[in-house]
Amino acid sequence: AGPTVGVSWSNFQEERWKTDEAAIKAVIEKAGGTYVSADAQSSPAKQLSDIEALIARGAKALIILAQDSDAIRPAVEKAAAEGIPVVGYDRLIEIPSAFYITFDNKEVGRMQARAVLAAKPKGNYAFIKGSPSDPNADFLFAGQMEVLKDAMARGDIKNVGEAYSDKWLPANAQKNMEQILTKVNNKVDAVVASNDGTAGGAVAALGAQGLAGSVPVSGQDGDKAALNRIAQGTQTVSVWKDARELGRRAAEIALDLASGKAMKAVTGAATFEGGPKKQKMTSLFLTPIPITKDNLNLVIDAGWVTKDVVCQGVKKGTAKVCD
Amino acid sequence: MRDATMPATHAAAAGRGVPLVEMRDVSIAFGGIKAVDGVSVDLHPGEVVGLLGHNGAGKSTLIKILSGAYPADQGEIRINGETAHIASPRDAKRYGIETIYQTLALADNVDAAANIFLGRERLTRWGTLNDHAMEAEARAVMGRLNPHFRRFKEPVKALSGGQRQSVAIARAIHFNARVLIMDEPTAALGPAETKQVGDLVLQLKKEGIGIFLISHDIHDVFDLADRLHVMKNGKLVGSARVADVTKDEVLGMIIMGKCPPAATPGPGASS
Amino acid sequence: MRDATMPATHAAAAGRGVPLVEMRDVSIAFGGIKAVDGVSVDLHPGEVVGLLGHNGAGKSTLIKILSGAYPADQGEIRINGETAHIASPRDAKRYGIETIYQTLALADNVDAAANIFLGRERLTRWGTLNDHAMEAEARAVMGRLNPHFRRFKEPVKALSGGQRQSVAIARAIHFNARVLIMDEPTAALGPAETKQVGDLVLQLKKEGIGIFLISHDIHDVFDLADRLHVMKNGKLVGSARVADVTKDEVLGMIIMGKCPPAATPGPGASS
Amino acid sequence: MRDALRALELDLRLIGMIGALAVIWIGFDILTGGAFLTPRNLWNLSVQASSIAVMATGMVLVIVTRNIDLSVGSILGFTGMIIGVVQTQFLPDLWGFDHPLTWVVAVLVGVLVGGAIGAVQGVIIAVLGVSSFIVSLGGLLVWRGGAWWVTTGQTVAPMDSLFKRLGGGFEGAIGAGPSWMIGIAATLLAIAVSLISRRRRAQYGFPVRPPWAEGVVIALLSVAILGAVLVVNAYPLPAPIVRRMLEAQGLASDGDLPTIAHGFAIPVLIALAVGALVTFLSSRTRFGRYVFAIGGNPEAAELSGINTRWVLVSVFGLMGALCGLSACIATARLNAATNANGTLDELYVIAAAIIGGTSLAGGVGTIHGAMLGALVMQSLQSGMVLLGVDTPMQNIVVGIVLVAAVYIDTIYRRGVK
Amino acid sequence: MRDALRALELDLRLIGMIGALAVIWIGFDILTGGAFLTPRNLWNLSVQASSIAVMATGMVLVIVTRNIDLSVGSILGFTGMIIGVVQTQFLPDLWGFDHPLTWVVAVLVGVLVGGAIGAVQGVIIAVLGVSSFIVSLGGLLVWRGGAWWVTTGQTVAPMDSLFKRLGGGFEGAIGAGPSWMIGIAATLLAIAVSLISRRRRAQYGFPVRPPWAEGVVIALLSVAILGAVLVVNAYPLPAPIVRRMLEAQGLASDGDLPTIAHGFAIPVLIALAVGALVTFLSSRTRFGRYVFAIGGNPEAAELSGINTRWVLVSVFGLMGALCGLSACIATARLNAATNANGTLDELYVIAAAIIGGTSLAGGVGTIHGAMLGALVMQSLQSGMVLLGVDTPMQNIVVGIVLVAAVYIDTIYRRGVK
Ligand SMILES: Nc1ncnc2c1ncn2[C@@H]1O[C@H](COP(=O)(O)OP(=O)(O)OP(=O)(O)O)[C@@H](O)[C@H]1O
Ligand SMILES: Nc1ncnc2c1ncn2[C@@H]1O[C@H](COP(=O)(O)OP(=O)(O)OP(=O)(O)O)[C@@H](O)[C@H]1O
Ligand SMILES: O[C@@H]1[C@@H](O)[C@H](O)OC[C@H]1O
Ligand SMILES: [Mg+2]
Ligand SMILES: [Mg+2]
Repeated sequence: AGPTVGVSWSNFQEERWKTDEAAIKAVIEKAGGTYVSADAQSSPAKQLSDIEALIARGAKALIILAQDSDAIRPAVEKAAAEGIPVVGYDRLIEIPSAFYITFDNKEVGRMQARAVLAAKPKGNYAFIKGSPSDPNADFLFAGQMEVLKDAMARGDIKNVGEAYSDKWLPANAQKNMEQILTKVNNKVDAVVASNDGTAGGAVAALGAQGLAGSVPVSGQDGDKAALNRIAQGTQTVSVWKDARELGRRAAEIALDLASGKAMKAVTGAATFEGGPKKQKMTSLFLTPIPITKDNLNLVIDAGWVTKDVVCQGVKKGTAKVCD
Repeated sequence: MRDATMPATHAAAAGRGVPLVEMRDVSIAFGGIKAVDGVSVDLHPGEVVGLLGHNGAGKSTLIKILSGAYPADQGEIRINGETAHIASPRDAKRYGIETIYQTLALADNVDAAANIFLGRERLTRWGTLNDHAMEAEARAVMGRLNPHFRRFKEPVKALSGGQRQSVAIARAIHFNARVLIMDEPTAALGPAETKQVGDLVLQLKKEGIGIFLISHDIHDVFDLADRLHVMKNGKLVGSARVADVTKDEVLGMIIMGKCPPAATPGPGASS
Repeated sequence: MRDATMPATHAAAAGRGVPLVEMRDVSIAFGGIKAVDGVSVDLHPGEVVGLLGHNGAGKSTLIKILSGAYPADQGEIRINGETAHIASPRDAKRYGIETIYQTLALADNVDAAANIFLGRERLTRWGTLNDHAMEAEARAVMGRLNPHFRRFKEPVKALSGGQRQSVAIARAIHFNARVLIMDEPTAALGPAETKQVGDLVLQLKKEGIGIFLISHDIHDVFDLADRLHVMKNGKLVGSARVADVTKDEVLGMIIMGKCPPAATPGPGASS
Repeated sequence: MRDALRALELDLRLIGMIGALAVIWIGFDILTGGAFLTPRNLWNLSVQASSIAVMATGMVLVIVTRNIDLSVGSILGFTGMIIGVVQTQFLPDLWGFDHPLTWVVAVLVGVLVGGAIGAVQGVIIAVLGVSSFIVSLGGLLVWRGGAWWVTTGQTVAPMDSLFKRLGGGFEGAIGAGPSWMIGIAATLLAIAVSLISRRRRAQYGFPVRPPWAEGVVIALLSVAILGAVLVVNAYPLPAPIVRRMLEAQGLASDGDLPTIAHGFAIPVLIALAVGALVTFLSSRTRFGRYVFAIGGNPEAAELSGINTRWVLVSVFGLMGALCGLSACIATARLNAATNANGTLDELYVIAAAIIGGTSLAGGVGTIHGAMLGALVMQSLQSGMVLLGVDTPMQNIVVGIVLVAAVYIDTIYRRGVK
Repeated sequence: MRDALRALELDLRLIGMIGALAVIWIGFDILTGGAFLTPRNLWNLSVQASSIAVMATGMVLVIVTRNIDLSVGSILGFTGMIIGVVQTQFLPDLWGFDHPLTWVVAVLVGVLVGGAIGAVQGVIIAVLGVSSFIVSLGGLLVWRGGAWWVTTGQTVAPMDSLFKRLGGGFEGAIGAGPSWMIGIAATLLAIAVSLISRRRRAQYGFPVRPPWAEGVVIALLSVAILGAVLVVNAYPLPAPIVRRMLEAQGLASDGDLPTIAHGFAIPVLIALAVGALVTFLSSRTRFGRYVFAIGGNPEAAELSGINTRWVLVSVFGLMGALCGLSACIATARLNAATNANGTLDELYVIAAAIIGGTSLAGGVGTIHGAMLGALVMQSLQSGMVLLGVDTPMQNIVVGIVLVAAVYIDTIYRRGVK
């Protein structure tokens, strides 16, 4: 039988994690191992307790989606003290003893901004940011700004409003979008939203002003409702991070490390020093793919989602894949 | 409700027929201490029975068992000779038992009319509360008990001690009770208001209602009651017809538990 | 506290010197209704003054102004001839004013001793609560008022009506008051317990304490009080020495507001 | 002056709250350079507040009975997912997409499921005697988990096209004509109720307001109602939508576009209707009387022969049903059912009730107060976004203004005694 | 049997709670195949529960006075950030890193800042008369925003090396010897207190327990205390750490490693000390007496001449100070100050108090009950992880078991009346 692998989730609420979980579980169970997990419900303190419990449960390797990249340190150190390897999942844990596997969040932000910029090179931009308590929200925003800063300096693009969406809640994103529209009397030409949930809220607010479809909107995660919006034309882009791939690779690495393999020996492993603390990390990066109306077939072909879900209610001629 | 079992005339009822209420060998304990200990009392229609005893003797606890507020640990309650199951105040009301509690038991945040009709609201023909009708009736019944009373719009929390007591009395007498339990009904009342209540008791008695009257005022009890039961430390000292005993003998029963010859001694009588 | 201003001997104090308490032209209104309307009353050391009136006349409200529970809308309070500022119950206690409230004002969730000593706990030499000393004293004082009482470990919520009243009385008399306000102190008490309180009043009086006694029992007031004030609908009907009036005259004052010749009429006397 | 005010017999508490709201509104309007007190912003505000307002009416009853319900946000999330699945998966399988009855079934399912959940919690509280804090905290966890479980976390969207109207937006606005009709009907109703009640009091010989005071009160009411109609009718549909509507009817859509008013939003009408209904329940029925009596003195209520358990179960059942209704508004408005819907709503709903004068000690509270409380909370939050303050700073300011607003109200009431 | 139990005069409520906890523990142990009742898991549990337990003691007093404090999690977050900045930025500038007094100053600052915040909120509640729900809801928003504002959202890490011990971990475990000393001292103290109190009751002529019962009670207490020592000493440090320790002392670290026990964790000792202190305050001082009297009847307390405002301000100040102390434990344990620290703690803290028998109606509650309540909540949460229930199901099961546990306790108490 294979080893027990413990997975600590930061918060199970967004749509994507179920997919990540299924991928991880499949690999572990195929190897005859046991999957055990915990949900920290956005609390760094609970995440530490969770990991202690996973270790007590006999985990021989840990996969951790960190709620807070610094506050996770004691948990990782505890694991290290027990000789248990750790895979930092999706979010950076800047401790050299942990393996880092992710899609680059700054890159996600850049892709969002690039797609919106391509659709609307000039005009008034609104920013619907993520949760103020999630460090990823700021990484995403930083990536977006990187792409847009030249156009902003030139005066082509004006930031007419930005707001965090508390807890990533779509309803909060919707209210914020409504208020921004009110403030500038609908003079919003493009919306950079940080994930698909908040994009949904923004699109609902635009729709009430008859603007859905004429104002580009970004997102990420490849949520099914978002892919449908892309087909409908009300959302421009969803940066797709194939969570199945990330989950599969993470589980394989965890199993390898549990069997004593060295981190360097993992296929595809490279050294990464780009974190805020400039630590030398052994890491593996997967490339995210921006999904727009033109490459929707990618997600369908990959089996991520079925065509009838993407195309539900889509009028003929709006999106190629649905015709 | 159970009118079929009611004696046809008050005259017959006031006689020594089947008692309206009979509590037999009732006991209840709170955390090991017996507040009521094997007490038996009875009440006939059209009769006023006084319940006396020192403070903490168990009078209120005994009648709360009858009114459904406490379940007895043991003992039996019979109404018109039949075993009654009184597990809640609702059950007691169904048997026609109305109670004026020593603590008054008013809903402090609503007004006098709402308290008087609590649980028995007058409704309009659309099923909504008929507040006007209730206020009018409340004004009428309160007018009899406490003519100075004007504060019909205030929550009863804002009323004086006596005004509150009048509301509690009004609530119990305004509906056709068959058994009325009055636990210190005049403790907070002024002389005029007390007299009103005395007159009322005599009138209700004439209508064939049975009344348990708990009072510390021996004069009142002698004025109004036909018989009396005396309790001491949770036990019954004895029972007597008011006509057969003197006030001093009753005081002796209350304070020393000494049962005079004209009274029937109970388990609590000192020997 | 202000001992310097105290008359040297009780004999002098009981005379017609400077009154211990004087309330002058005091008024208070609740939401437009004048509960107390221009009332003036006074009290001398070693004197018992009865306060009478129908239910809702304003007796409790008047004395709550003296005890610091309500701030008066207008009027003046003088203690030993000097204007007193009583803005809270703490101020009143500082003037040596103790009160037995009609509502008892007990903390229901703690036991008798804790209630008796509330705000004036006995401490050990380390500054912690001396529960043993307080329980011992509570047993002593309760023993005088209510010899049957045993339930020292129960929260007072579990006590009978009379037991609760005894606790409230014990609390007011156990500390050296100079002015004692008793609002219906015996309403829930049995005959023996009531007699104890009567004896107590006479003894405190002898010690030079001034007592305001509110009671609906005219007999009690005549037995205990030296003078009386009668209120009606918030106004003072009149004041009289008990020796100068009959019970029927006082009943006339209470019920009809008719001031007999031997009494000093107030603004509320019917003409 | 004071006497004149007294003759009006106005609800002083209500006036205090309206005053506090006016201070907040005018303050924001000045700070945002006139962007707050526009028909558009007021219309948005009213829509944004309606889901919380609906639940706040039920929360008043819960708190009046000395209980609490922490599970409302999670119940909203769970029933929202059910409603979403019913209308996007279950019913379309049965009778295809965009069937005219889909929305009706969805709403019914939401209300019934919510009501059933509330009633079950009520039974545990009232019959088994477990503290409502614990039961509803358990509910908060259970139904949030349940919301995830319905679709294993997936967002369900878009909603049925008729159902969507329950959330407002331009499809969910009833237009100028119907708004006038509703406004006038409401005014007439208010006048009729005032006069009938006056006549009845006079018949019974009870004191009534002087005629001038009655006139002033009726005038104030009418101005308030018709003023609201004017505001919602002063908010025109945005040009792209007008153009689309003209095109749909085959009319030319260039040149000068006609001005078409939004009128009342459907979610706001739902909230007002719920407010009226629960006010009626709480003040004109036995049930409401018992709710308050239980809050004033639970033992006395029981001793009066009231079936207090049944009343409590009903209160929690009603609370749950209102969560189901709010779930309809929230999912329709977002045009999506997400498993995170309603997160933290419990705090806002309880806060709305308490700002509106409901006392946690029980026995005291009004429905209209709670609805105004919801509007106060929402005004603070959206005003802050209009101001463009940073989110963390927003929280700080909202927190301070919230306490200040309630403090002003407290002083005001103490002043009038 | 019943009489014998009565002679022991045990706190029946306490026994009920211990029983419920035992059921949960044994249940989990069976379901996890023996992974729950291991020294290691129990040690972890006690550390995990300590931050909530510290705050729960203060919350008991708050709720007993008929108030509520929703701001505790945010105050923890805010003071945590302050503590973090003080020890990583401010003090190192002054006297360099890892100064032996750094941790002392950090703790003092945390407790004082927390206490000041609590006292300010207390003044608004007690003196200005604004409902504690509103004030502490405002506080929840303000201090959460404030926590962000201290470092504009950035996490501060790592903490001072001595400060870190307050959070437990192997550096924060005191080892076998000191644990035995503390255990024995506590046992002797318990015996002494029992006997002295017995003598005093006898002196006053009050009834005392029969000698055999006194003996049984003392024996139970001693077994409990010394049993705890045995458990924490049965949890050895992991091998790599022992090796590192040996290496640090220049000893050979290969071959057979010695077994070194964890012993008590410092945060657990802090929580126990706080529990003892607040128990003392609440039962042996005037302050505590007044807290309960206010809860039983606020008007009566005021009429007795108690300065109720001062008492309330102190209660909220104490609550704030305890949040500051919990912030030390929480930041030390995470070895980081994050602005999200303490999110939702208000719910767990209040739940712990209520599970422990504190009544939201006021006047009733015990400190040890609340600490046990914290342990119950924590046992449910970590037991769930041990069980390997599906992640989304975890919430659902916790919610159900929570209600069931409190229900069992309710029935038990009803049974013994
Ligand atoms: N709910 C309760 N819990 C515990 N003890 C109680 C409870 N109710 C009453 N007791 C006790 O039972 C005894 C009898 O109380 P009860 O109220 O029946 O006395 P009572 O005869 O009505 O006295 P009183 O004349 O003072 O009203 C008292 O010792 C009282 O302390
Ligand atoms: N807090 C209050 N708010 C409003 N009205 C009050 C308040 N307290 C008393 N009143 C009113 O003031 C009047 C006087 O009440 P008070 O309690 O002083 O009467 P009382 O003479 O003590 O009567 P009783 O003999 O019944 O005790 C009553 O009409 C009462 O309703
Ligand atoms: O994928 C996103 C994740 O990266 C972020 O941290 O949380 C929100 C998700 O949508
Ligand atoms: Mg009694
Ligand atoms: Mg009075």
